Amino acid sequence: MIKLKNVSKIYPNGARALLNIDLEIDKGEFVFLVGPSGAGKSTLIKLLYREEIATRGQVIIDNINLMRLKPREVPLVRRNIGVVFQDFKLLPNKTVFENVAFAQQVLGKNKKTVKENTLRTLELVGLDRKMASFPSQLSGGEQQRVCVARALVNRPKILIADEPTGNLDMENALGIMELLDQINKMGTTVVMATHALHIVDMMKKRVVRVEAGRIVEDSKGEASTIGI
Amino acid sequence: MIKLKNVSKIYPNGARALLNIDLEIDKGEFVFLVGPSGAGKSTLIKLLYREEIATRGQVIIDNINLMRLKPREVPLVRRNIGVVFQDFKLLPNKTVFENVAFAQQVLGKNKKTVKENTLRTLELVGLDRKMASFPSQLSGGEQQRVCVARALVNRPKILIADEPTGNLDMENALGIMELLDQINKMGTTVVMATHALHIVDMMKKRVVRVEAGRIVEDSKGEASTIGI
Amino acid sequence: MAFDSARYILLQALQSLKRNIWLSLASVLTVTISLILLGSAVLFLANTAQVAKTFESQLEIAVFLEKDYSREQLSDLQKQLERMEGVASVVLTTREQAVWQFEETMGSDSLLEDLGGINPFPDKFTITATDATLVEGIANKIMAIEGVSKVRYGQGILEKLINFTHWLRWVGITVVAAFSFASLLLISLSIKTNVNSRAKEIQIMRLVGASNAFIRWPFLIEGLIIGLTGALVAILVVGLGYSWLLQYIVTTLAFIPVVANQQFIINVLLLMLLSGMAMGAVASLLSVRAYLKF
Amino acid sequence: MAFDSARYILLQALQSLKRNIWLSLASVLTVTISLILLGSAVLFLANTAQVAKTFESQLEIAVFLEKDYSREQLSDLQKQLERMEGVASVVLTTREQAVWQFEETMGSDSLLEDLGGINPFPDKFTITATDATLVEGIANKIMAIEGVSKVRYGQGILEKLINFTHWLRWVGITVVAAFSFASLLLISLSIKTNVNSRAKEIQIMRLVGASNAFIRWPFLIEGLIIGLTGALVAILVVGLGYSWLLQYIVTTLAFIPVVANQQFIINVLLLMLLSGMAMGAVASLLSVRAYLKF
Ligand SMILES: Nc1ncnc2c1ncn2[C@@H]1O[C@H](COP(=O)(O)OP(=O)(O)OP(=O)(O)O)[C@@H](O)[C@H]1O
Ligand SMILES: Nc1ncnc2c1ncn2[C@@H]1O[C@H](COP(=O)(O)OP(=O)(O)OP(=O)(O)O)[C@@H](O)[C@H]1O
Ligand SMILES: [Mg+2]
Ligand SMILES: [Mg+2]
Repeated sequence: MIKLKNVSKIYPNGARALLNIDLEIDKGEFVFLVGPSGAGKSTLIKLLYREEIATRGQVIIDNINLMRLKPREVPLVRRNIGVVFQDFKLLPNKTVFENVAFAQQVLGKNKKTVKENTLRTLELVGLDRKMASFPSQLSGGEQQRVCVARALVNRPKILIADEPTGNLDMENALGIMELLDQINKMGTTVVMATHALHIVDMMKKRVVRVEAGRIVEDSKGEASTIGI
Repeated sequence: MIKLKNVSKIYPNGARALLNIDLEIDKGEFVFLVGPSGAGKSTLIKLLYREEIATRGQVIIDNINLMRLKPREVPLVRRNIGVVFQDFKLLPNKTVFENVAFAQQVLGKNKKTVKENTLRTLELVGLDRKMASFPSQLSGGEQQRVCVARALVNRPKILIADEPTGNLDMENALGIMELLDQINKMGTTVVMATHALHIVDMMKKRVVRVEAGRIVEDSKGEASTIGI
Repeated sequence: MAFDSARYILLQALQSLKRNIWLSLASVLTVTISLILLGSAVLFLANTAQVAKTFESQLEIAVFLEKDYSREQLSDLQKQLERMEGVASVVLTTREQAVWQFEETMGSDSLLEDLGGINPFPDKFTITATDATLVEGIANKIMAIEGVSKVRYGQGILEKLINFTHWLRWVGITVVAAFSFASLLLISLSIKTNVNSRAKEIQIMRLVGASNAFIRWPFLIEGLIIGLTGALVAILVVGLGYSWLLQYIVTTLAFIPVVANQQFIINVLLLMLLSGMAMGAVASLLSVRAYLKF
Repeated sequence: MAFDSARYILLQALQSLKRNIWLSLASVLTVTISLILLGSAVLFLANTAQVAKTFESQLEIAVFLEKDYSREQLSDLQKQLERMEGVASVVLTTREQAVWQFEETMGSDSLLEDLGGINPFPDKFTITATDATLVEGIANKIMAIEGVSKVRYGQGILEKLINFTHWLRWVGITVVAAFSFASLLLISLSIKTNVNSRAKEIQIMRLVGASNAFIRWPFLIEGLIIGLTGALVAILVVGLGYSWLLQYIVTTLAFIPVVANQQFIINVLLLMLLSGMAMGAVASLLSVRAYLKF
């Protein structure tokens, strides 16, 4: 499903975010990305939905080589990927409902389906009562949950979540993790970057540890627990 | 130092964020604000530096009643308060160095002092090497640490931190907590909203729990440990 | 594109206009000002050309004849002059008419009597040319005709007048060109600002998988609406203003030649409408383009 | 404010101009266009007034005398006319001069001989008034003087001309007012957009404890710089353009009266400079104000 071959990412200002990364994630897997601040987790994730382009190496998603993608085809690839952004990226001029509905309207879904899906997903993350609020009128954790709802609403083949519980209390965080687990069980591949090691410990999934741009540990095969 | 008397905050759209809050924090105290997402922690914090104004009740900081403050005097009060914002609020057009230096230039400090202070504080949060980067060129955790540096740099009388470790790995988070503890020991009053209960447990400080806009628990006097 | 998408896109455009209401109004105002300038410039140019043409067509050649021609001789001569290339009209002022005119001018009513019945005036033809540049050639040819005693035309002033009309035309064209350029620049700057203020929005739309067309359409529609609204206001101002001006000049200053051709005015207003919409659309597309590079 | 703060504020303004370079250039362009319009309008108005004045001052009263006046009588009469209220100048054309002029016009050189030595022309005074509105009154008074046979002035055309010059003035003032308004609007819109695009910046500055003055100064300086730059470009364009125009008109179209007064032109350019800076500063302050409410 996801294949990175000898990938390096050096930002224009010279920051060496990723160095010779090799990573393979199968369809239906659930993978945690962990590592210290600035290790390169978000950069790796941005390569998967082509917000950034690798400086060297190949990134292959669903048998499509992102390095060879025509600009016109980029939206088509992104439609199969749901993303929870670390900085939320909600549209400030749209309400909670509109923000979640938007991701479906982009695909040309009809009005009724859009409405139903949006309401159901907002209920799942516990935000049906904040539907008409604008992002600036939400608490940090509420914004984060809107972002989760937007990523889930299209039932994407791949779900990518960058620190989706950073602003959530334990209860809400566990609720989100349960959602991700359910989605994963229904066949969606999940990649999640996080600092919440107690959650990683609890979930007992594959863990990839990144440090200074390199993969230093990969628990593939073993059901591992990684301490501090 | 900080006194809230029967404070309520109802946002213009009708959201009841805080209801009849009474809270007193002494000079030199270290207080954790905990509670579920949307409980009202950030709202309480925003009242302290007057980003929001209470709908009812009195907010008194350092013997100044914020409800009776003239607009002209607001900046003077804010200069005694360092704030780590939940959404960072870094100036996107300024580099890391400039963002931290800015908070001092505002006070009219001279160039040399500004430079020294900035460099020292950036070192403390481990970002001296990212000095020339713009916020958009930083990882989530790095942005958060810039925000911490900006709040600390003026050695404020009161330090307010809204979820200052949400995007940080355990190691960096502990580093920041150590910094806050040091500053607190040197006399600064610290108020910190957080979801990281393991940190709260570890620090053994006063804990105020907010739920649905009300204070439901306050460990003042006891050295408490609050579970999930 | 499905009906729901089309509906969505129109709603988007309207919503965005409403939520950025001040910026939208600013854009409309810019379009309005620009198009008022454009429309006024075109009308000014047209009137300049009209005045120039009138100036030129009024350049006359005065031909004085030797004394004592009979009626028949005069009418033969007139026919000969009318047949000449470049001659637009030939008007005869006989010696008798000249006396009346002189009496009229001098305020006397007994000139011939005063002079003892002797008429001092010669017969005279007044000739206009089809084109001001031909005047000199025609004058020279007439000079050679037998029986002509003197030919006069504004030798010195003629060149100045031709110069001046050319200069007026040139100024008119420059003004139109400058204003068109300024209009385009201002509209595209205004819409570009509008788009810039939503750079983040566009980026997020791209990240959730919106196609370029899907992103572009609402902005295109928005640009069209801004352009259209601005154009309509400008058309109202220029249309009413010009018709008021025509009214004023025709009743009060009839000696100034104005362009009052209905069809022409309608064409100018249509030009403004199309310019507004086209500029709005083009400016939108150019502005979004920068954000659609992958 | 300390030196470091002043230095910081200037640096801020320059940096902000540089980092928002396109928006800054757009603002400068807007200021330039607006001030070119303003400057041109003022110069146009001044020239309109000049032309109007020339028109009016050229309104003449022709006074034809009864025959047979002696030199002395003529010069007495001239003195009497010159003493009249509202009379600016009195020029005498004697009967003899009239014959020469006529011969010149008609292309004849033997008029008197042809007429048997009888001069048909009366003596004539040509009078100009200090003000066009006085012409009719003067004419009526002269009519009553003994020895005057006929008084002529552009009865019909006079009112039209007065009308026209007033109208020209009125148009000029309207144009200046409209352009001044448009200038102010465009500049403040442009700077407002500039400030809007930094709403977040201002909010953050406030949150870290910056005083209103501290926030305002860089924007004020920025507005001043934008206004100044725009004004300088506009001054260059208008200054060079007008001096070129003067050159052209004076050499080629000398019959058009132009305003070539150096001091006046410098004043207009200074007006543009001050307008640009003032508008920039005022627009900045008004734009930031909205964000400084606590
Ligand atoms: N756009 C950019 N331009 C330049 N450097 C960048 C950019 N984005 C990230 N970096 C740098 O690349 C490195 C890796 O960043 P990345 O965001 O991938 O870290 P991360 O593992 O997600 O960290 P965190 O846990 O703090 O979010 C960091 O040192 C960061 O400063
Ligand atoms: N500007 C606003 N306008 C309207 N409602 C608001 C606004 N800000 C916050 N709220 C609402 O007030 C309530 C409390 O918000 P607050 O940000 O204080 O929560 P919090 O405790 O900080 O939550 P989190 O842990 O998720 O950051 C929430 O229900 C939120 O939706
Ligand atoms: Mg990250
Ligand atoms: Mg909060």
